[in-house]
Amino acid sequence: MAAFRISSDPIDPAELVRALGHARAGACVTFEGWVRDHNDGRTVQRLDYQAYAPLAQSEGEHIIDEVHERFAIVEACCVHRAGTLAIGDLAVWVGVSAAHRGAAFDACCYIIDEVKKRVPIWKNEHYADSESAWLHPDNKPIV
Amino acid sequence: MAAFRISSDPIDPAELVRALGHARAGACVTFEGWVRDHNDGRTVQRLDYQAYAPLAQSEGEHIIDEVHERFAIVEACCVHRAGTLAIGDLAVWVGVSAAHRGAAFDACCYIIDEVKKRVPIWKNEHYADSESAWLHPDNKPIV
Amino acid sequence: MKYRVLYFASLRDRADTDAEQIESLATDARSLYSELRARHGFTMDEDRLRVAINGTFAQWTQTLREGDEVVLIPPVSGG
Amino acid sequence: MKYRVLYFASLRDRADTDAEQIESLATDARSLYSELRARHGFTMDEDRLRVAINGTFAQWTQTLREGDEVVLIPPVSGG
Repeated sequence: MAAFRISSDPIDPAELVRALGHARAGACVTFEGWVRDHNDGRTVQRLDYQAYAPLAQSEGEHIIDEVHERFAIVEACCVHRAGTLAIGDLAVWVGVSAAHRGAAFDACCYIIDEVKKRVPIWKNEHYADSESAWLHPDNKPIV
Repeated sequence: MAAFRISSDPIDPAELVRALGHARAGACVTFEGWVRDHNDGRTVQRLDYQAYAPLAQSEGEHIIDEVHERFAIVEACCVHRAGTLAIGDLAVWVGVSAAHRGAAFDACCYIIDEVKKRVPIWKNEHYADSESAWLHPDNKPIV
Repeated sequence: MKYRVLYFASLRDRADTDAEQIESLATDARSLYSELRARHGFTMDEDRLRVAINGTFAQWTQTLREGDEVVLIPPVSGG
Repeated sequence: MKYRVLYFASLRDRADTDAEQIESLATDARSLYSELRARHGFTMDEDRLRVAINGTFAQWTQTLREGDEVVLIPPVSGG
């Protein structure tokens, strides 16, 4: 199973954490991105994620390769949802196991930072007033 | 349910994460401490945790209170195992939800750092040569 | 020359299509984007976009070849 | 005076008990620990330990009262 993937189906964190397990791993840090009910002062009702799948896949895999080079970790994985999500849904999951917790925290943080910066996935927020807006990385709608 | 607790039973992360959920939370960071098969160059076979329960409880609750004061978070929780654990077992779980991921990472890191520094719990490592040793915070055995 | 162009997010909404075949005299990505701006009324400047050619991030100055797939990448917002 | 003393981790192993009643002339935690070192052969200096009195972290200089529960806290190693 690829260490980075885009998924149309709900993410199962328990299964993903199991895949990070290793007898020499003493620490596991995970990040979950959940769909919030508000952004930039507006009430959000649901999200759509659109992805340019082939490039998202290869860029995501680059990021996973980078953390293995930069940090003393054991395993790393990231799964990002595509499609329509409701408030509270799990949109992105990152997990890193390592012998020690410092590297696991650093690598987990690095992955989500870079995914948000570099991986071609876009969020369309649907608001209470039935408008919607595509967001860019500083979370301001693009008009 | 207290936001800090010592548990004699296995920890269920899925249930704990659900309790952190909130419509205004967009980020959840968790830390899992697993029993490693080695420490300080020796092969570890299992661990025992001993806790001074009343003070561990109150000191753990202080730490949770501190993260609510210091970081813009929604929920925080920490559960630490007591008793005998095998390699790969989940020894300590920390989870923090927040509107934004920076606070969730910082608070999660703070909790595990402080728990390891301040909460009266002790780890007894059992080695392959059938010796055992109580550890102190720099992970060197106390003779 | 003929190119295949893919659109995402706000560019897809503005172009009202996810992909199209373009017959163009443009020989690099930059001049192709200028044409597409005029054609679809895109408002984003080129320096806010990235471009991918045949599935890989590329420079705006990269020379295009017949049949290339050109993808305009607006600022991403995953996570 | 009579105190109840609790031991954990390596101190428990050395004392070979988790708790005991102590009849002592010591009136603060520091002097009580000196007595207990002599009694059980504890090797850890006082500055490596913390002390809790009646369930709360305390100063070594805290005056003890009849019946106090005194807990010697070696360096912790949870997590």
